[in-house]
Amino acid sequence: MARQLAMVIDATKCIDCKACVAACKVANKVPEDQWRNWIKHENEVPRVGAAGGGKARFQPGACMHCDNPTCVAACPTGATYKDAENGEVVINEGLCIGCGNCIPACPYGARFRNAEKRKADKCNYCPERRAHGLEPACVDTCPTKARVFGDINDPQSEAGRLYLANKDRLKRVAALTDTKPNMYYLGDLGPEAWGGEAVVPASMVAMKQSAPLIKGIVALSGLGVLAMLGRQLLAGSDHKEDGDA
Amino acid sequence: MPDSNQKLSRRDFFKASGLIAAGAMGGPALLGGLRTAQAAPKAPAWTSGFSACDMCFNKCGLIARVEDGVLTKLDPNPKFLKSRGMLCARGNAGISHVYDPDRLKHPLLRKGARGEGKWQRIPWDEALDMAAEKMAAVRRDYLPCGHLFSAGSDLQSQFVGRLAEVYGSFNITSHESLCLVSNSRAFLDTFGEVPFADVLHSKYIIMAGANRFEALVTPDSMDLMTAMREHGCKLVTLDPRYTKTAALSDEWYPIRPGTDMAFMLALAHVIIGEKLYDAQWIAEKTYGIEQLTEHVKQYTPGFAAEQCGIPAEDIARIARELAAAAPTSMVYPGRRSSDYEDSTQIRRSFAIVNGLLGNWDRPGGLLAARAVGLKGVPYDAPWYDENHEDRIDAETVPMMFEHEGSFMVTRDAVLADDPYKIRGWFIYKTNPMATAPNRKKTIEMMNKMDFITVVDIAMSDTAWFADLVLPSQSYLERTDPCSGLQGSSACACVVKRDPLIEPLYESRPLFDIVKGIAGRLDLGEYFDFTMQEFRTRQLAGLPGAEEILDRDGVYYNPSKVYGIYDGRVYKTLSKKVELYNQRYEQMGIDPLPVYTPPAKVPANQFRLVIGRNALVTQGSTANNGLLHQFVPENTLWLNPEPAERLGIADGDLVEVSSAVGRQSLKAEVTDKIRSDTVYMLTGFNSLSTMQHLAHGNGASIAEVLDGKYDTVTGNAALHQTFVTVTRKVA
Amino acid sequence: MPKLMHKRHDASDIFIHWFNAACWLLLLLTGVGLIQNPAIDPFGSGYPAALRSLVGGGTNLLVIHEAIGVLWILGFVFYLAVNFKGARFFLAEVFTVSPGRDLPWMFKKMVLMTLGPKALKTMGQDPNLPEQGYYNMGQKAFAQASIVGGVIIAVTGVVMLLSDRTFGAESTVMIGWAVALHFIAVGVVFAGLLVHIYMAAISPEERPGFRSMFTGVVPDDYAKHHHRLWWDKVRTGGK
Amino acid sequence: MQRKLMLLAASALVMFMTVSMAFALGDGNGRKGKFLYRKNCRTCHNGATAKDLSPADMTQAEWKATFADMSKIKCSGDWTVSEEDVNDIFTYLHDYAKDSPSPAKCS
Repeated sequence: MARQLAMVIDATKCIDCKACVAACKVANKVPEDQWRNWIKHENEVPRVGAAGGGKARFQPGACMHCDNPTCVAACPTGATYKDAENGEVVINEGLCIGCGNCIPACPYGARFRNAEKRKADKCNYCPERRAHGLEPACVDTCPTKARVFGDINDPQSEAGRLYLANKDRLKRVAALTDTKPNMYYLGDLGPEAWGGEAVVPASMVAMKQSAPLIKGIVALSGLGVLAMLGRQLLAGSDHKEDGDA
Repeated sequence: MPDSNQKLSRRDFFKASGLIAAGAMGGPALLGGLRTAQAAPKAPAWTSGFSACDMCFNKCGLIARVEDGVLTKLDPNPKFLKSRGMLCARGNAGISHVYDPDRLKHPLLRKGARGEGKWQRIPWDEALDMAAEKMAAVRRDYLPCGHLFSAGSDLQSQFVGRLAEVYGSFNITSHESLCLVSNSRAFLDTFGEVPFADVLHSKYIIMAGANRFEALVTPDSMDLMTAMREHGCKLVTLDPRYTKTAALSDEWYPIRPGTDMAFMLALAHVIIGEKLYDAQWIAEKTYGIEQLTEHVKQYTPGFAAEQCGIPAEDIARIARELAAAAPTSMVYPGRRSSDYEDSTQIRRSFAIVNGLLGNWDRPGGLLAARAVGLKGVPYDAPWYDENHEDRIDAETVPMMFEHEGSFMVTRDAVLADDPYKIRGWFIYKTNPMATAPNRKKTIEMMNKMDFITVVDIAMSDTAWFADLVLPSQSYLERTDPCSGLQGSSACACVVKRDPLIEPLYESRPLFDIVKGIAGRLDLGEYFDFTMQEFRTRQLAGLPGAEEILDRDGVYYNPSKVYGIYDGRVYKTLSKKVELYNQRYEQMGIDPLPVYTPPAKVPANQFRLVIGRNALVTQGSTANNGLLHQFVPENTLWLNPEPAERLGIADGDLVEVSSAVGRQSLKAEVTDKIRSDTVYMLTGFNSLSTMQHLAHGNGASIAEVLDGKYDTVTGNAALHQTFVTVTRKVA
Repeated sequence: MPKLMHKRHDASDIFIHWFNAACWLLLLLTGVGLIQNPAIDPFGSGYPAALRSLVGGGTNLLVIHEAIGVLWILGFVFYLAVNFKGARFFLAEVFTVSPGRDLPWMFKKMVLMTLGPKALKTMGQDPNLPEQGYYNMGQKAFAQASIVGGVIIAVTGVVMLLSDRTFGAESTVMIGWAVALHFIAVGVVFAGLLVHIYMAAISPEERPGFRSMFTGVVPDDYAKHHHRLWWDKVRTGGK
Repeated sequence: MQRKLMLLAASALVMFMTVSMAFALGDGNGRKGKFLYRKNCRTCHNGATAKDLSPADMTQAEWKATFADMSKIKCSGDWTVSEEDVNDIFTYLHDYAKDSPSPAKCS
């Protein structure tokens, strides 16, 4: 069973204190006014008295490391790819040149172009911290421990336990494009379908459409060369117009 | 992984391999040599050290990660039960506090007029000489009490008090008299002690005048969420604003500001009227039930409904639900209670309802402070016969806390030079210019001083108007004494701080500064110890504590949680929970809280109320680079109905003016606030231009708030300012 | 008596041609290795994966590609500096097309090379080819494609090189198009390259031409037959 | 006879003095009392030579009772402090007694 690193989040426990957002920024040195994670609000309409109480929900989130990552589909060089080993959608910063195709291709706005590195950036589950045996920064610092991280396919891990125990009633954020996100919410997650549409930039669309044409042209000229080569080898003798030296 | 993301940065590769030539030939040796193993992500070489956060008073335990001498991350200490192993947004932003480019770097002496902002860098020795010399002069000319000392909530603030006492001055104020003394007073005079709420085990909580899910993150915030989500606790919130706490609570009522007492007395009316209290507990443990029964007859739910704007049947129902869940239910004590001139009596009504619920010293109720076992480090201060008789704010309000004093009363006394003159002021890590109401008066007060010394980490407005500004060290650069902390049902513990990075610039810890000044005033004998020695004496009664502190970052004293008062008397005159306070009676204060309706908000004016946001610490973090990104400026919350009437749209620039001052900021038109109330955050638009982010970013509430105070404790009354709001034509 | 030879290429022409060829080959190899997206993979994702593991990861592959790319551009800058006159002559020749002569040549040549002269006759076309100048139309067509394509590839290449060095987020649209145009231009020029390689290096009739790309000279009869207009000029002392 | 009168007057005076002291006790200078207590009383009452005594050991009423009749205090014989000082010490002990309103710090 392949590993799938993911988060199981109890949005009912979130108090929107922004600790996870602050911790992520510091841990990953995210530039000014750029963010890797967020807390979504439903515009809670004030409800006076007993009737409307307790319904407000704040929904913490970040890159959902989808099973059908539209961002990866928009990346020409495979600089971002879904890691087969642990299901993480990784950005190889050495290979990414910051062309920005993947950014609008994420329906959740989880990606941005890091203003300092000038490359695509998003939640990567704090690999440096995990290498130290620590939880990702947002999970570690959350006051109400709403965020739980781990391999949801491993029944021993807490995330796995939560995932498997609540498999049927777990909810996921919906988007116009179904990317099969791997961020699961226990119980009422508040805003449900705020995901937008995965937009592939026109240049990438053009490249995709031109690829078969290019292959066609190359194939055509290749055939032409083969034809000439064939003629040269088979009918080499009959046109010795200009015998060479 | 198909290709390792070992970061071979291009530049070194480019330089190192002289690729240009090799590339042309493309020899296999070159290509073969570059193969790298599928290395796991390299764990950065960081060292870790324990400390306690200082971004608010909570002192949550943290683990700092330091990479070659530079702080890179502050993580929660999972072993720190008081903070439930968390670190809030401000705690995480501590790094931007330490590395704030606007941090004070070396001692500065004022040039030009006060508040003009012209400074001259001077060496430390010259600065300490001057501070001592000026303090000696004040003592010579105006007697020792002619010098005022103020310190914020900090582990080293006790040394400011020590300096004041050995110098001979009784005049010490702190931020407590701008915040929680009314609440402390009320619960102290009811239960004999200021309680800690055992929210975790509570089943029913009324939260009035507190906003635990939003204003700040305390142990109660986490426990409240656990109690609600896992133990089925019900939360009822009374707040003129629809705060995040209100949004998450089971019931919310936009109570009319200033009418909480009517609500509480109505609860008492129902609980007593319908005999919903534990008669045996009341008989054994409380005093004054008869007087209270008589007193609350008049405060029917109907009366409270009319005053508070909350339906009478809801009030009665809540009273019954609250009593039914007793003793594991409470009216949440809260902290900041600097609201009205009768705030102490308002909070007395909170305490009295808790008394009726019999929840004192029991699970789910109010807990006494648990033994921590830290020893005090006594010293015998000298005595100066040539001195004033008492504090300058003494004998003005009946129940002032002796060593907290009242900033508001002190300020008035200083301005009036009555009963005597004060001409010197020493201030450490507190910013009355941003937190005290009526900033003009604070400026006037500063202008009366011959010499003001401020020790702080940044050029706050208070430092901006001082004469000598000394750069202090942040909490991660210095050695601090031990401190005992109460973690309600989770723990009572001890924390300490050791430096985790080299001190920046020429900053020095407050202890060294005070020790330097004391030495120059021949008071060195009272500071003839090192912080380590001080700590050893503090820990004398706790064998092995120092090692455990070094190992875990926290030391737990396994002290009793509940039943601390079994067989012990309450520290009240009747030695019981005083529903009816005898001492008040002796002093001519209402022994039972008498409700007086708040002044009506004048037509087309609004009542300006205070509130907090977990991303801003009063007047000290608005310049924090990280927190600034969350809250770049403050806004004026304004209800849509009056906004429409005044032609104000969301985001418009508006001017807020009161009897004492005016400021302009953006309006935030929202239905999350009553139509007769407006609100803005504290700590914005500093005058000091050496705080680049906090200067000119919204409005300073201190400029607009009027300066009344609580008649019992002298605590500031910050909810009694009426303002007019007008659209500012740009 | 040694055969009469005519000078066709300077030493720098020869250098830049083979330099360009070498760079093009390496850039093509590494460049295609950089493309890894099923929608646009020229040869599927097997090749890029193999190449990347060979050089130790995509990062290194990109560095190699960029280094050679920069080298390639510097090479041309160097050539322009050394032999600007030659370059100008080359461009002039390549971009002056006389439709009347060159286009029929192109069509006839294609048929001749594949189907032979009979096919032309059946189409009622005179199998004899119109006379050609310094470059025949095939050479001119490919040169034009590789020059225009080369410029596009170079410009878009530099844009991509600077993308994560100097460009901000506002230029991602431009960078995105740079990626696309780079991909398309290489594809188109590569198609032409196949024909060029065959015609110039494999086709027997062009053997002298091929040799001239090393020696710089061509025999008189080759010149007379293949580049009659240029031969006339050269015979009378022109260039 | 005259001596008896003198004796009577003296004892009345002493009586009056002690009683008045009892009533006059209080509203002395608590701060000075703390200093005086430390200087004079703490030296013995440090738990070694005499019982470790601090204001919080007794309630305000108990302190009043203790000082009402000073002759009953064992060590009152060797007090070398003025009457006014005793009043200050009493005020200090009374103001910080076990049931005095001692505040909590901001913790």
